[in-house]
Amino acid sequence: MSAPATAAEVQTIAAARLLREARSVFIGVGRPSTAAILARRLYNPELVLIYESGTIGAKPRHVPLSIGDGELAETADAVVAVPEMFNYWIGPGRIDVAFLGAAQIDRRGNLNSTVIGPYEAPKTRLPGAGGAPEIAASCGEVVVVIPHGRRSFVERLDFRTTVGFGDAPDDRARLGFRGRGPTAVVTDLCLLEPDPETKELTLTELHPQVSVEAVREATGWELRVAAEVRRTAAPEAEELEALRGLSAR
Amino acid sequence: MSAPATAAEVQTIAAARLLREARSVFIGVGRPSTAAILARRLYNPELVLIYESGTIGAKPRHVPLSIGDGELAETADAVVAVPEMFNYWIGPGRIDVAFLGAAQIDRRGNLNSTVIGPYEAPKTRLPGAGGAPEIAASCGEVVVVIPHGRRSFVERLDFRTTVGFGDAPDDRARLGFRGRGPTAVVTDLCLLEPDPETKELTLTELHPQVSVEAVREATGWELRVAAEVRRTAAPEAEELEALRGLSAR
Amino acid sequence: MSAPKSLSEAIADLVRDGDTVALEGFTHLIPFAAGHELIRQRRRDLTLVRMTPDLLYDQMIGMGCARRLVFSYGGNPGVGSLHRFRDAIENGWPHPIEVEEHSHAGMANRFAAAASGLPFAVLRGYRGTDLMRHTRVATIECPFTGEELTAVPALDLDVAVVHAQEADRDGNVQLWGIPGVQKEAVLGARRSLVTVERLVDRLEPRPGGVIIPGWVLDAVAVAPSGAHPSYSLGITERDNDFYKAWDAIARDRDAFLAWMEEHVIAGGGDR
Amino acid sequence: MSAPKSLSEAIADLVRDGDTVALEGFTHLIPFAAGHELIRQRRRDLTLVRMTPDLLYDQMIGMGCARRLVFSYGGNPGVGSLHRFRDAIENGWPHPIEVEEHSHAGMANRFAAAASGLPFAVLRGYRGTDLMRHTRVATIECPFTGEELTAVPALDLDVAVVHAQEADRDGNVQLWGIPGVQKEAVLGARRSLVTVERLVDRLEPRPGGVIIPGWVLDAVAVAPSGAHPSYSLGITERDNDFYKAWDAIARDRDAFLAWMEEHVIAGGGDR
Repeated sequence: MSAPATAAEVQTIAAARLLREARSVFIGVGRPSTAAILARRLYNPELVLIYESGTIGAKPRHVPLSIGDGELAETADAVVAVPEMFNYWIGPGRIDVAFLGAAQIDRRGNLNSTVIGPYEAPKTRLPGAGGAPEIAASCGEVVVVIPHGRRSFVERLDFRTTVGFGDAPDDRARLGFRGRGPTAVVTDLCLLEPDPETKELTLTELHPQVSVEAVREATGWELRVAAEVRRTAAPEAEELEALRGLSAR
Repeated sequence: MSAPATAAEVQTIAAARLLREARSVFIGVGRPSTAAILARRLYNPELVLIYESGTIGAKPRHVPLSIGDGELAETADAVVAVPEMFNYWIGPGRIDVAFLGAAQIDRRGNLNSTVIGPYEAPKTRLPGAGGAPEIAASCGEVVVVIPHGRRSFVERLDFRTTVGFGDAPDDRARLGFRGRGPTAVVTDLCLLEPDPETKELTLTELHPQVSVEAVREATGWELRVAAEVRRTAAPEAEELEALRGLSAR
Repeated sequence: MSAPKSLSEAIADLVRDGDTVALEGFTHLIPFAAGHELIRQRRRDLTLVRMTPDLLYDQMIGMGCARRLVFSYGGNPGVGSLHRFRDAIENGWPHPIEVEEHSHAGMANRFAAAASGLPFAVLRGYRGTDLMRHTRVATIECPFTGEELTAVPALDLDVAVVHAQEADRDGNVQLWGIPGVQKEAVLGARRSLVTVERLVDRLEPRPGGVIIPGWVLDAVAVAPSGAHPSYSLGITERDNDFYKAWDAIARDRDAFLAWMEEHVIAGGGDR
Repeated sequence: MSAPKSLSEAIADLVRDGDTVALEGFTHLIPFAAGHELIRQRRRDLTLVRMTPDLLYDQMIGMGCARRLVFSYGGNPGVGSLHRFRDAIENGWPHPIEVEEHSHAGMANRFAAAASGLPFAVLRGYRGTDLMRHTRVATIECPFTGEELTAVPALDLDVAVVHAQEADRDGNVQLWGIPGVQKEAVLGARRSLVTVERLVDRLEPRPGGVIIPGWVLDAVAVAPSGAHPSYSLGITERDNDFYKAWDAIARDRDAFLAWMEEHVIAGGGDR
């Protein structure tokens, strides 16, 4: 018998399950990438994986370390230049789902991956925007995969790198965005979804053995909780085994 | 012994000779294309032939009927999409010389390839602009290859499809054009070059056996003639033979 | 994308009277078979968009499919005039058509803007010409340098039809040789059809190969020699003799109609 | 383009102190050998432009080559931080650097505008973010629809350096695999250098091959394994272990300097 699922594994599997019906998913490095590769392996063999390096329809057997590993180019249906990727594929909203990470998220699903502290004299300089602002604006929907804690779930972002729902429910429409924005935030504790009216992130599903209180405790704002909170189905043996078989080369 | 050169052959050879020093030439169909292929064959084997179909460095053995014949793609150093051709290659002025034709030309080297008669109710509908306006604006210099006659050499164009020197010597600068504009007009009678000051086309070289009077007669405006008019060197046997060997498939 | 369809079914499904349609292919890979099917299905009031109308639009205009033509070069390349195109504009036969013309650079950028989901594109072009006053372009100022440039509006395409060498059974397409603006046309249109020379089990990437994934296409149809008299590099050759012969056929209305009846209408779907 | 040069000669000829330089390659084909030569030749006050600074600019920043950094994603992909990049920004070591940051979409379009000789490009992007207030972009209105979009200024590059798999003896270059923005960088810069894995007598076009004619390049230099720890698809593999090991090396200033001294400075030109 294999070891029980860690919180991180539950998070990855819960994210992967969201891709059962998707046609195409845009992914970066790390846990979002693992989740999408797992989804293609387990639930959705036709799922088209798209990396900002230009690989469309990559079929990695392992989780690549970078978004530009050779295996991605070698197994892709098509490989395009970076300007084409952003102009012809991402910008026009051709991709169903984007999986994104971030260092900070706020209650409206806005993301920070730029700096902790003031921009001109940052305490921590983070990598920066990458493709996230336009990906989040244009893809059909966004799933944020992020660890849950008071450092990441903050009342106020130090920097708004990427717009989730902005400051108000109609901000995306006002900004002319094509996509629906964040439809789920998957953490190592739970799943949050935007309230249909206010677009505020709302706890809708708890991972096994996690309490509402634990999620509140790890959230830097006063958390909204759905009237009925679902419970994430515990990872199946097959899911865990597949996930563990994908470890990065 | 071969037949003597026709006026059209002298024209083509005179145009080809202008490419002795060029690195790259942009060409369309017809006589300009023949001239450039001949130049590569005879005088300048490194000459890079570029067609708006996207073929860069094509090496045709025969004059292609269209700018997209298979031989052009098969022998090219690189083949690019049409947006890339215009945006990355023509627009930024990467090409030394452009060979263009037209139905009408005026004394400032402006060209009409759109309509004879009024635009809304044309007497003759011509093919239209194609790549000419941007090619003429951006390439290092333009050589116009055109038959000489009062229907083509007109006082006033029915439509200005392509700017040579516009209406005044500084018009190209005012319009923000990169290239120097028409540096030569090669006809079946002569060669005209712009006056350095006024940019008005000036007869500078007569083909063998052609008189200044004959050129005046065939020109629809009062022709400027250079103080010293050169005489085109008669085609060499080798030039004629090479030209006749290139006939379109 | 579902499995490949017959060409007649694909055209019936995707193209409606009044649509704005681009059948693209720059000299190479011109989708003649699809255009002939549009003629046979008697589509009307189309806005026909192509950089180079070529013989295909000459035929479609002459057969009365077009209400409007958007183009940048309307000649028979290396041969001369497109007589049906001229007859429509000069004499309104078989009926008058509207014309919107651009330069190649402008059209290429209009396709690229459509593929990018942008409302316009910027280029250096049109300036100083009479074209500027007779077509849809605008002057735009660079917000950084103050320089004046030209904006062209994105094409607004209902349907794009292109021809390619091959597709696999999932509808992924590969073309090679002169790529023209085919990718831009397909990505810039609401609906898209690719006709192909042949189906293969697996696309083998080629030098110069452009691959268009099946999931951005609406239909693939097999049409062997479907680019004739244009060509599919590596499979068929450009029929330059036909391009030359077309001049005499198209010059005369009756000769044209007779040719179309014999070779396109009566010829059915299996040319 | 003349015949291939040595890398040290090419760098000495083409790159001057104070230049704006893009060493490009999106994860794949990163021109490490050329960057190391810049470090050995002690170039100073460079404006370093790259979408993804990666380990290469971490090294160049840490060795004091950079006055300014223009980028869109400054991480060690899949590993974590670029510690020298952070140390320069957070603590001004070895000296403070200026930063201008963009999104990938913005940077890609800035490269494309430079390659097109245009002063700016238009995209849907940046809107609603704090980036807009901290970088060089502008709002621009579509002259046809009135929609507001974002303009980014073209990059103004003195020199572009890219790595490719092969060149022929006339300096024509072919690269394949992930093409990134290399063509745009080369076409968008005043001067350009391509380092290659190998010289061949004749370029054999490959699937996915991008060919850059020698006549748009200023120099080609042979640098086998010149992308390590990045890679040249089909010839070398990405050294993911090195990317992971770099985290510990770069975290400490002394460890970093010792590593650079041993592997780059003392290592000379023949890595």
